Amino acid sequence: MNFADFFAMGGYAWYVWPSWLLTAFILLWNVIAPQRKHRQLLQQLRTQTKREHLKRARQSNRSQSP
Amino acid sequence: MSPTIDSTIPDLQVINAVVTRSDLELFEPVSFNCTRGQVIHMVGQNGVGKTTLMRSICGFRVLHSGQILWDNKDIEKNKNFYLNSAYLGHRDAHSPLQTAWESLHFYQQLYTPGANKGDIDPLLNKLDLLAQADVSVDHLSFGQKRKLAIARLLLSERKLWLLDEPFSGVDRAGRELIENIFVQHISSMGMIVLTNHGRLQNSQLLGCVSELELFQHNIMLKEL
Amino acid sequence: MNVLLKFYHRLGSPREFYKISSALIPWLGWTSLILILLASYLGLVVAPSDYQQGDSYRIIYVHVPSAWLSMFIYVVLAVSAAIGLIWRMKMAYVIMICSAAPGAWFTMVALITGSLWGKPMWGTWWEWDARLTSELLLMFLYIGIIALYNSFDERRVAEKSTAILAIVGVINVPIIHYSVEWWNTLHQGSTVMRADGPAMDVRMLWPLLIMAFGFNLYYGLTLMQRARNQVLVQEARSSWVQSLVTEREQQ
Amino acid sequence: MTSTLYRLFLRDCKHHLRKQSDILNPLCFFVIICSLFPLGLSADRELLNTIGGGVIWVSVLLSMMMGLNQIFRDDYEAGVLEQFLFTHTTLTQVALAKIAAFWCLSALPMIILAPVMGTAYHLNGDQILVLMMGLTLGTPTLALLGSIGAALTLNLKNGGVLLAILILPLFAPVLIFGAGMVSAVGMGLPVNAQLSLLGALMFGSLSLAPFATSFALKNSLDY
Repeated sequence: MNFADFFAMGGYAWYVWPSWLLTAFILLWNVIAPQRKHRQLLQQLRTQTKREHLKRARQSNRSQSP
Repeated sequence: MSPTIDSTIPDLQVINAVVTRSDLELFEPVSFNCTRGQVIHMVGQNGVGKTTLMRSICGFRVLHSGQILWDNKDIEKNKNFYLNSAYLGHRDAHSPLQTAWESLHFYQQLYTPGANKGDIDPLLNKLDLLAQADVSVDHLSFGQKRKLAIARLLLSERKLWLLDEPFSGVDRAGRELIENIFVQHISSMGMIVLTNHGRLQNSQLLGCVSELELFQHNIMLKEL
Repeated sequence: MNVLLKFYHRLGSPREFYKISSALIPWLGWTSLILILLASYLGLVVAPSDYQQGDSYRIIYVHVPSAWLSMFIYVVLAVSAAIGLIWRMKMAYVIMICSAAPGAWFTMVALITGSLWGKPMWGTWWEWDARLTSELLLMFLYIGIIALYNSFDERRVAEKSTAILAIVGVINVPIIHYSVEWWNTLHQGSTVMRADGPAMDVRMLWPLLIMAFGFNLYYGLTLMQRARNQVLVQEARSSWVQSLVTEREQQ
Repeated sequence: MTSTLYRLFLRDCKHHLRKQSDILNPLCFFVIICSLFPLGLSADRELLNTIGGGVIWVSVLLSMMMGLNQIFRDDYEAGVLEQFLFTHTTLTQVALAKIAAFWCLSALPMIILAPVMGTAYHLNGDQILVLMMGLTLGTPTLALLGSIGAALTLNLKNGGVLLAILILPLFAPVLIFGAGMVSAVGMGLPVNAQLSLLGALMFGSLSLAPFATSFALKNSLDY
């Protein structure tokens, strides 16, 4: 089972491999993109809640102090 | 604040209603009761959601939370509610391709199929629009279109009137005319829920007005 | 039976859904990976080459599963649209809209691999074969759904309108498929992809079934991931998201 | 009950007649498209005869698409649509009346014009007859399915383009059977299969589409 024949795919290499590679790429892309978006969303939400805590802290001590 | 609620007379109950616009709550939960012979005057700054709440009361929009009851039944798919109320929104519901008279005639046949055509002209006269009877709605001024919409309300003979800024664009004489119509409606045990920028002038009307303030919903405020 | 019902209700609340999907994702990920790799190995190496088409038929292991899956996803999309409309379940709409994107991707894969396979077999890149044409029309349906959903600014209205379109679409998919099938046989006689029927050699058939099953699991994976993100976006203001974010920070 | 449907139908017809452009524009669009194809291809009789049915059907499809965009828009923008909720007439009746008025004033003229276009494409007598029969059975389905799309894209800014993307895939079966009939008659084959299928599609969409349209209309009032 040498690799040359395997890659040649009986002369149809230019059709079989592009379709397999395209599918592999799309499958990978559709897993990695949501995963990255998930991490990005958590990060975004974290900064939002932190900003809100800060604003609330400033608001509460501003209303107590005068 | 509201007179004794007689359970037999159907009235409108709004119980801590909250409305959202693109997932943001617009105002603090609102509750009020509207019974016979009463006017609810909704006030609040621009953009607080008066129109949105009005459209939710009409059932066009689903409430984020809270309930709206008519005759102690939820208004959703409640045909009884829709047949007892009339709505006047920012769009005054007259197709520009028809003349004033034709438009009223169309609504008259829609509300009460058998009614005779005769009593459209006196109605137009009452709102001094008789001169514009055969003018296409397109050529009417904004105030005249508003008065034509009020004429449609009178045609519908409904108990509950839900009005969104009924006076916008109407001159002072027209305004007095419309407020008199409101007084007649209230005296014949009707109900009005209206939003309006500015004060109502008619003294008789002011007697039975209860004001409803909408407060901007603010997360910070909520925590304090 | 009530275990299933309870699970169904738990799926209903966004918070529970987030937990369940987070737990499911690694499992779905690994199993689908193993299945796809196994099927690829079987399909590319073990399966004998077709006496008529030589090795070009191996594209079937990618083309047919994605075509089947694109149809299956549209049905799932329409069913969750119906659930959303009838029982007003928020999560059903989330599942609906999060399946639209993978559906469109797999239809595109099916179209491209179909034309890549058509070149050696029929000699042209695009052949108005019944299956390819109905796949193309399915692609337009997906584009319609995604375009309609994104053209509204109020999410609540967008969900209901897209649900209506999905249900109207799912009723029309079989009609489109059979009318195209009928039209194709009228014009050209049936160009049956011979290697497609179940009469295939069993060693050719097994990789196809494993790959199809792997693709289905893969769809579950990408759906869970996208739905999880959508839930986070929709529930950003709710308290459980804020506590989740702060508690995850301490880890 | 039907009297309200009839009255709504008359009112919509009057509206369309008042606003001539709503009817004449799609009609001129239909004629222009039909006469463009020979310029693009060639005036060879044989070629025109084979593509005649398909070209006329596609032009009917496209000009109906233009008209469909407007059927609810006038009443929606004037605010008349939301008032129907406060009366006995249901939105399904309103939708049916508008679709019937639209069909009478945009599809019917095209069916009447079809023989003229047919002769321009050298279709013989049977083909023109079959073309008209197909159009009479097929255009109601187009109007019904198109009205769902029109109701869905009512309150959108880019509604027109979106309507085409949503609805054209659903028109494919009607186009296939309709155009198929004309070429089948050309080859002397029987056409009763296509006719019955077009009839089935018509009655199917007649029974299902108005409910989807009324639901979409109610949904578009939710602003």
